[in-house]
Amino acid sequence: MSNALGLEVKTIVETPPEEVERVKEWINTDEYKEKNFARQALVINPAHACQPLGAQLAAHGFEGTLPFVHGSQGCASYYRSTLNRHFREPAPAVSDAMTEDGAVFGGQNNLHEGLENAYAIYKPKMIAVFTSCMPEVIGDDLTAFIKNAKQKGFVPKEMPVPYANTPSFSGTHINGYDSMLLSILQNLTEGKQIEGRCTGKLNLIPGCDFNTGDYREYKRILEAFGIPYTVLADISDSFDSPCDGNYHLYAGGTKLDDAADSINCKATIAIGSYSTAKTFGWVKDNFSGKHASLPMPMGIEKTDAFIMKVAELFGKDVPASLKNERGRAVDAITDSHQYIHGKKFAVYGDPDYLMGYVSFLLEVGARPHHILCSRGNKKVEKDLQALLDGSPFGQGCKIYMNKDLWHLRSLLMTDPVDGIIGDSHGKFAARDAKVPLFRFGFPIFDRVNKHRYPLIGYQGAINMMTEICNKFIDIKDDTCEDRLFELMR
Amino acid sequence: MSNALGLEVKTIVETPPEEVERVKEWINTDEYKEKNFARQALVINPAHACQPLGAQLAAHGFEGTLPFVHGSQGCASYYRSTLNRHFREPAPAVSDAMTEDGAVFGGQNNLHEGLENAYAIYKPKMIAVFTSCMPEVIGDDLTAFIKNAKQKGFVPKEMPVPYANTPSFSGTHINGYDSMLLSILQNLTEGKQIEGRCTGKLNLIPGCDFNTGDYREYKRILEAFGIPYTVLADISDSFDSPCDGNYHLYAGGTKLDDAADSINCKATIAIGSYSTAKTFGWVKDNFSGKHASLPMPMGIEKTDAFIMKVAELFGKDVPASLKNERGRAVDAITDSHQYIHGKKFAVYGDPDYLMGYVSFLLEVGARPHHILCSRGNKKVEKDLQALLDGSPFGQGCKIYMNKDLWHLRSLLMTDPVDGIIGDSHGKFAARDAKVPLFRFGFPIFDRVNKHRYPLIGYQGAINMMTEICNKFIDIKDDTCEDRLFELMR
Amino acid sequence: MSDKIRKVEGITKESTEALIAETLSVYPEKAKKKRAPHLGANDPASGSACVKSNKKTVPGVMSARGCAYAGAKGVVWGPIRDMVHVSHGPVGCGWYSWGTRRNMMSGITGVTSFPMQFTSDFQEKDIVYGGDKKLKTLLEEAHELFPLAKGISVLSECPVGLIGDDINSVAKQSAKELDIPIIPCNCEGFRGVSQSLGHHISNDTIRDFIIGTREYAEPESPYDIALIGEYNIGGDAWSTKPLLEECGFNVKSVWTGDGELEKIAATHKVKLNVIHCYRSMNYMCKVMEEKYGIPWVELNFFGPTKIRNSLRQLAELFDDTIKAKVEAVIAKYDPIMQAIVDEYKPRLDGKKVMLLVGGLRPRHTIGAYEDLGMDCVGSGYEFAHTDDYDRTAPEMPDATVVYDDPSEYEFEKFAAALKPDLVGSGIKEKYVFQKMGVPFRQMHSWDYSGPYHGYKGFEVFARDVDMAINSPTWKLVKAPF
Amino acid sequence: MSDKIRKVEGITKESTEALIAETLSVYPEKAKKKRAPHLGANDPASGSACVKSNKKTVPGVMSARGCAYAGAKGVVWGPIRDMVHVSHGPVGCGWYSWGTRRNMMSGITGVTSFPMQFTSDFQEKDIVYGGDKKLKTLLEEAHELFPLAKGISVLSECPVGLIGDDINSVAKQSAKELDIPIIPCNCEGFRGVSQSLGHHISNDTIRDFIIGTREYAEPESPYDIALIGEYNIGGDAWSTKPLLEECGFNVKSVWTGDGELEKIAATHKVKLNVIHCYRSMNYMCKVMEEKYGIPWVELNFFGPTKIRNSLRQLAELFDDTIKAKVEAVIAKYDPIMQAIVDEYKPRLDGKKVMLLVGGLRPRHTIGAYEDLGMDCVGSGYEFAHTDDYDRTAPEMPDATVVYDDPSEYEFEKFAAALKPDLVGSGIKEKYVFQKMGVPFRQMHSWDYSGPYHGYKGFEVFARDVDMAINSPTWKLVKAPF
Repeated sequence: MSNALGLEVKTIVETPPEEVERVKEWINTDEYKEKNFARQALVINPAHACQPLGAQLAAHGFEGTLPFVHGSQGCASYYRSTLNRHFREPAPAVSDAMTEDGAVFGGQNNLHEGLENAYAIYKPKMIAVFTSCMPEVIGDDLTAFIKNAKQKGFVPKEMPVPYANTPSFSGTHINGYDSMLLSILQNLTEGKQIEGRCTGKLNLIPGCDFNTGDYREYKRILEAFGIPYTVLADISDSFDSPCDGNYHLYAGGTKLDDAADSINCKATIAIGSYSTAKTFGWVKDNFSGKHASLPMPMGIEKTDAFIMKVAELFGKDVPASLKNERGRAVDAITDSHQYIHGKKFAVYGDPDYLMGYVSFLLEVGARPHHILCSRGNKKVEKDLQALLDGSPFGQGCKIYMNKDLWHLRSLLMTDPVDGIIGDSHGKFAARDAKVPLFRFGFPIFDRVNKHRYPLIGYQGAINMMTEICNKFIDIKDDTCEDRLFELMR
Repeated sequence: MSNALGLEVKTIVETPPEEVERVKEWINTDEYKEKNFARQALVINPAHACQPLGAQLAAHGFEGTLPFVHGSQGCASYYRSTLNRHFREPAPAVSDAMTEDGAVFGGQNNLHEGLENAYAIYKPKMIAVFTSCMPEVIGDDLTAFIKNAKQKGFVPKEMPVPYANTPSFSGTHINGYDSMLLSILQNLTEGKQIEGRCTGKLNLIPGCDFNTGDYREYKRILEAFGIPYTVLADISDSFDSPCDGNYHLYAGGTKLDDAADSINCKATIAIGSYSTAKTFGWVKDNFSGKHASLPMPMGIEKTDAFIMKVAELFGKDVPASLKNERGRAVDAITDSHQYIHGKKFAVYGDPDYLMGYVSFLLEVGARPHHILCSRGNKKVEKDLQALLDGSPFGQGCKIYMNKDLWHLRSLLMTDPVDGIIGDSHGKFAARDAKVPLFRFGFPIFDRVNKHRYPLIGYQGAINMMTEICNKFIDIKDDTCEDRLFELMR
Repeated sequence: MSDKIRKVEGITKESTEALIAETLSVYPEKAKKKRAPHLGANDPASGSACVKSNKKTVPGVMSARGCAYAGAKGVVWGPIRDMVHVSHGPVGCGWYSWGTRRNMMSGITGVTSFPMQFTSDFQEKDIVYGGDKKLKTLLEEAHELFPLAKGISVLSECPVGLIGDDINSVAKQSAKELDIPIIPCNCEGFRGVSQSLGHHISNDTIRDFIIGTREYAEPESPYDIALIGEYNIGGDAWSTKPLLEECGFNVKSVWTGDGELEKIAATHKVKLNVIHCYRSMNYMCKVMEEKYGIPWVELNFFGPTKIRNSLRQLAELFDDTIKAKVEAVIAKYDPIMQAIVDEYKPRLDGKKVMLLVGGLRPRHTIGAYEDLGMDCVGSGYEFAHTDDYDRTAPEMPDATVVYDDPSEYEFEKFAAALKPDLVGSGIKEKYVFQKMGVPFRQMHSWDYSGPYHGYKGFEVFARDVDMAINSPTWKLVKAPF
Repeated sequence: MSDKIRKVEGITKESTEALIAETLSVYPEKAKKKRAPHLGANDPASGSACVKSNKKTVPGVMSARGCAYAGAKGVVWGPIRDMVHVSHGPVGCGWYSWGTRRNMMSGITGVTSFPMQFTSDFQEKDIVYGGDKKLKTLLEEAHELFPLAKGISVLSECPVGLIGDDINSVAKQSAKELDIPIIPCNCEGFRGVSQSLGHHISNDTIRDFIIGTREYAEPESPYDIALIGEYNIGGDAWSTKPLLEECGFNVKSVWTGDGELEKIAATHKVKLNVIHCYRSMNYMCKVMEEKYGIPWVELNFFGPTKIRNSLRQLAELFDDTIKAKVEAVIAKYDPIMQAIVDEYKPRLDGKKVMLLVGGLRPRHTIGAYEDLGMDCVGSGYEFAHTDDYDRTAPEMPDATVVYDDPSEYEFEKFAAALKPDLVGSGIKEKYVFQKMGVPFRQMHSWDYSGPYHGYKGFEVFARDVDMAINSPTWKLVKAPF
């Protein structure tokens, strides 16, 4: 029998319950894991987004800056809502709403009309343009388009309109962040280098970090040092702004003048060697002063490294307040080490976060048993392996490069761990594996205020240790027999 | 049949399982609740300790101060271990180890020998003496004893040896705190008032608060104002000291010189009108400048009141950084209000904490349904009732004065709530009632680092809101059907 | 349609038109000219649209709109629980739309239901060499790892169309080889002006590949209906489906909330299609009407007044058995609903709400607010068409502002003037208004709550609206210093 | 007793005595004179105490000791699960000892077991007018609210004795009226010099009010034994009791861990008392020996070496059936224990531990550390007597320092000189050493872990010791700047 379309017509038959049961068990087996890891084409539950998202994050990090998506308006809606959900904050951005015509005529008209309108309505000090798929596929020439826009007066000639090519079919959000940030810095500092001038300031580039608490923590640390600084791409006020009855379209960001003058700095530290690779490469060659690229200062050792680098670059001693803070963090850690010692973790996320999680876990005596990097290169793998090799707690831990959260599920079901560190998307695998998910990183859609608690610095180490240990105690309290339920833990 | 002692000898009979089952159900009934609330003499699971514990806390709040228990050495061991467990920190204190002889001869010899040894071995700058039961029952005259000790040279004449009578059979630890603090201040400031001198400083008395984060938060706020201050009885470094390889017997505390000069202050704020009642009464009459007694600044409204009082006393505007902080806290609260709105809580604890919890819950739209005060007077009840009367969310909420955690259990089983706020001792009732216990207050024996996170100030409001809301979301995630388990919350 | 023309104090045609003019004054001429026809004062008496709609979004103005892919993946296909839905192209589109629409699902994840993100995660080389071969491999892998999936949809993202891949032929070949339905859907984001075209394309795809390919195993009955345009947001379908069953109907399939492919494929056998979200699925109702002679009726399941009217309207199309059951149902729920109204209305009476949602709720929810004593003082759609605005006119009070695809700027300006007690819109707008201290509920996703449909939903809706408006936290917004 | 005299490199009688002298140098003369006899260098060959003990604590020196009440409530009575234990007097003593000793309990809280805090919460007026009447009322209330409690203990706090209350007469009268055992225990904290007198008083009270008042329902057997001085810290008894049962014994009662009043009361019917904590319960062993002719044997359940020796020592007292079973048990566990040693010893070999605990573990745990390759370089007790120190001498290496009721100052000084890799003591000492970066385990409470007794316990002990010493967190203590 066939229907009007020539398609076969069948009677509906329900899948037998025993077959459902069989498959339900099967997907937890080693056999399934092998098939799952044999995948070549299908990606299931990836732990990374696409470049423009990161580009938008970087754009929000500058004063009066309107992120501008050259592409379909749907793209912009996706980036914006993702940031809204993570930060529970506005994420104002526009697009030039390209449609089919773009494929035929190119996107210049959309870009020009978009710039004109955006400038008139939203009165930005800078418009940061980045691309989604369409213009990348059709090959729009943004250099020319923007030059023309200024010539035709759609935006003032003096207004910075940096742009970045951020094709979604290459890299992840961290690369988009890097490209946009680089473009902004190139644009703002162009011609601003002054021979002999030194601002005496430290440029700090926090990297593609979605935790506003981290930004504030960096600043607090530098203030403890008494070192003048410019945080480049400072999203802290942009995505953690007061609720006081007034909405500010541009709630925060690095002052454009400071960013322009950053080229005359005393030193620059770029955090996150993967999400600031291109930017740091350029800064190193173009900014005055000294330059350092450091891993995210997660845990005591990596924070020590950061602190010492700052001290070294500025020839300062580490202030007593930070020494004490370090001591208190170590105290918090030694006080609680027994709750995490030897515990196995699965961790996933962006390479820079991963390096931090792994370093922290190893130094407190936990085992980063499954390390899953959704997208990363050989260098990421080598750096992670070096961390593992440096600790007895790294023995037996394994790195899975370019794998997704459906791979993770197989790992969890066949080689269980005690906890998972990652973003909200891991909650399904965590539920199936019946282990807690520690929501660090990005995105966190299902818990409140997490991005306000720093993960970096000594305070970040306290925060991670506290959350993890208290959760393990929660679990003990929740699941122990009555006779083992007790006042002290 | 009777045994050698003339006692009846019976054969062991096990309680029948159905009888066990019956009683197990019965203790959860309204009938049981009535019997339970009819108790006149028996106290079961009280939520308060005795005076000397609070006295020791106050003593730790001063530079180089050795807490000295005049009484049995067992008492001192109990206070110390309680503080050790809560803070996971040392709590050095000595006792003069009174025994039976004391009942006959009085405790002067013990006190003298104790002072001599303590001074020689532990080299304190001040010895703060407080009493446990024995000397209080036998009526030791500490004024005379200490005078004699100095005359006989057991301790230098110039060394401050304040003392407080802190009988365990009256009041609770908060009263012991108050008495010891008063005695220390009286002792240190004696003769230090200088006509016409004004230090320009604010004295802040945080009250009997066992959260070191709160002390640091007060100081941070005052620093944001740029107001010079002396925190009187500052335990923050005493009970949150660095782990850096060195043990310091006296790790923190208010400088004795600052405490002595506090009498010449510009203003004094005493936090916690119940735990600093006596102290504030005396300060008001004896310290220069202005004086204010304020509730613990928990939640936005009470923090506003604190901030405004500081601003008023010093004729300063509220600094922008605090305004922004307030806005961010309100943002954190409005962002998450839906997770707590209308939720019912049982709360218990010391009166000052209770006032804070209730005020916070009401302002975020939750209901402090059962308010249980382990020990408090009519004023406490009146003040709590006034809070309830001021909000629609206070309707139907009830205050239980001078009740214990076994009463609480009956309330929870017969009139359930969504969550409990209190100390670790509530965990048994919480488990029986199958609701989460939010561990604020004192003591917290079974979770780590809680005392490092402030409950007061705007940051404290974020902390409480975050912990509570995320726990409710945890519960939803943990208990919902598969079909209702989702990425966003 | 509402009984009479309602007015809101202070709102007149003049005031609204002045507000619109004032709002547009900042725009460049060209943009102003484009935007002006999309903003208007409602004329309920006319019963027709006061604005233009379904036009290209003006570049650069911060629209809330999504794209065709969003309409296809997020709205129509995503909710079908027993299919693997492949976001074909780069990683982002699928990632952003993963788990964010709250179309709830039964079943066992990865076994019988698939609320996961499946993507071909295009790389540079796929753009250069084309992705058809990868797609073929991917389909085999999906079938091997998820053997109980009843079918696979392939949802094209922008590059697929731009580089000229032929997913239709891959789908056809693989469907044959794997012996399961594989549905290619050319819903590239650049097509059309909004989500709306994605709905239409998806409807057409259902028409071309699905409808009529299955038949129900159980015998037909005169009370067989399908529930169309019900996406089970926050569990809506778990409120409406049982309600219709309580009224005596057999709900043979739900399009597409918690949907099952084969039941959808057999929908040509029902006696009536009941449509809730007209915008996204009227196409297939019309197809089924034309091709299989199935009548359809458009209902509203928000709030007791609209539910009552809807159920009676539905009963009119059936026999006395149904009519009696429907009256029994109404009689059962009326007092329950009244109790809810009695609880919340005292705290909500006279409060004003402004809406900006998708293609249904800007009109359908008005009655529910009115049940609670509230007035809707402004409403608009992201991606509606004229027929939607026609239907909106009688629902809104006289002269209130209507906005089509408004920019965030326009929406803010209108709100600043109208001072609503509640704004109901999407996540992109939520925190803008909350910063201003204006209570807000997400009306796409029920703000992580729900259901809002049906009697069961009204209780939740009323509670949430009360919570939003009467939370004491708003009193904290203004500092006393 | 150990096989041979062990030495620790660098420790000699001279070095230890110099250390002691140096430590005491800061003390005032009187205190120095008092303290000196309590500190000594071990002489294992002598087999006898090298220090004085059980003397009054020197005032003002920061002792770790508790009081008689603590010994009675915390140690002896508290663990009996089916009794209500009333802390009679002010609120504090009961509150501080509530749930802090980790004597684990079976049963249903508030129904069949009572790990709660019961207090008469004395107020000023109770001091003035006496608390006997309150006590009487309280006992009635307890009986009414906890009808399944098998008895009530009344544990006096300091004021009770000082004001001259007569709890014995109240208890007697109420016991009659309520028809349950009510045991008055005059364990006021001011009595004696430490917890130790509390143990003794409690033992005497058991002798006077409990022992011999019950008989087991089931028939006697030659393998009936009681386990004495096992308090089930961290579940110890749930390791040792099954182990003894596996060896063929009927463990008729445990004193008093997870204890049951009536089974304890019938213990005069067993064939042998096996005692673990000699200090706290030797009194009742001796009473039962004298009065009922029950022999007793002192064993050590820490670490495989001591367990093996202990089980064989026990088997020697019984027939071949038991001997065979014991050998089977040893054969079964030896390889399991060896595996544990093989796992941890490589990381622990040669590490040094210092101990300061209560009345048993400063000697009993030494073998367990040695099983892991560790040396005990200093040990001492809070409240031991000469017979404890006699038993300690052969367990410790030659010339190592022994300290009785040391002040925290002394303990710190010794540790600073001896540089142990681990300190095992109580909560009051824990954070002092951790601040110094010295790994620490609470050896009263097993640091919220356990059990440490028996074979099951050794696995936990070994893991914990390894965790403490080899946690990488200690490497973080010293800042690199």
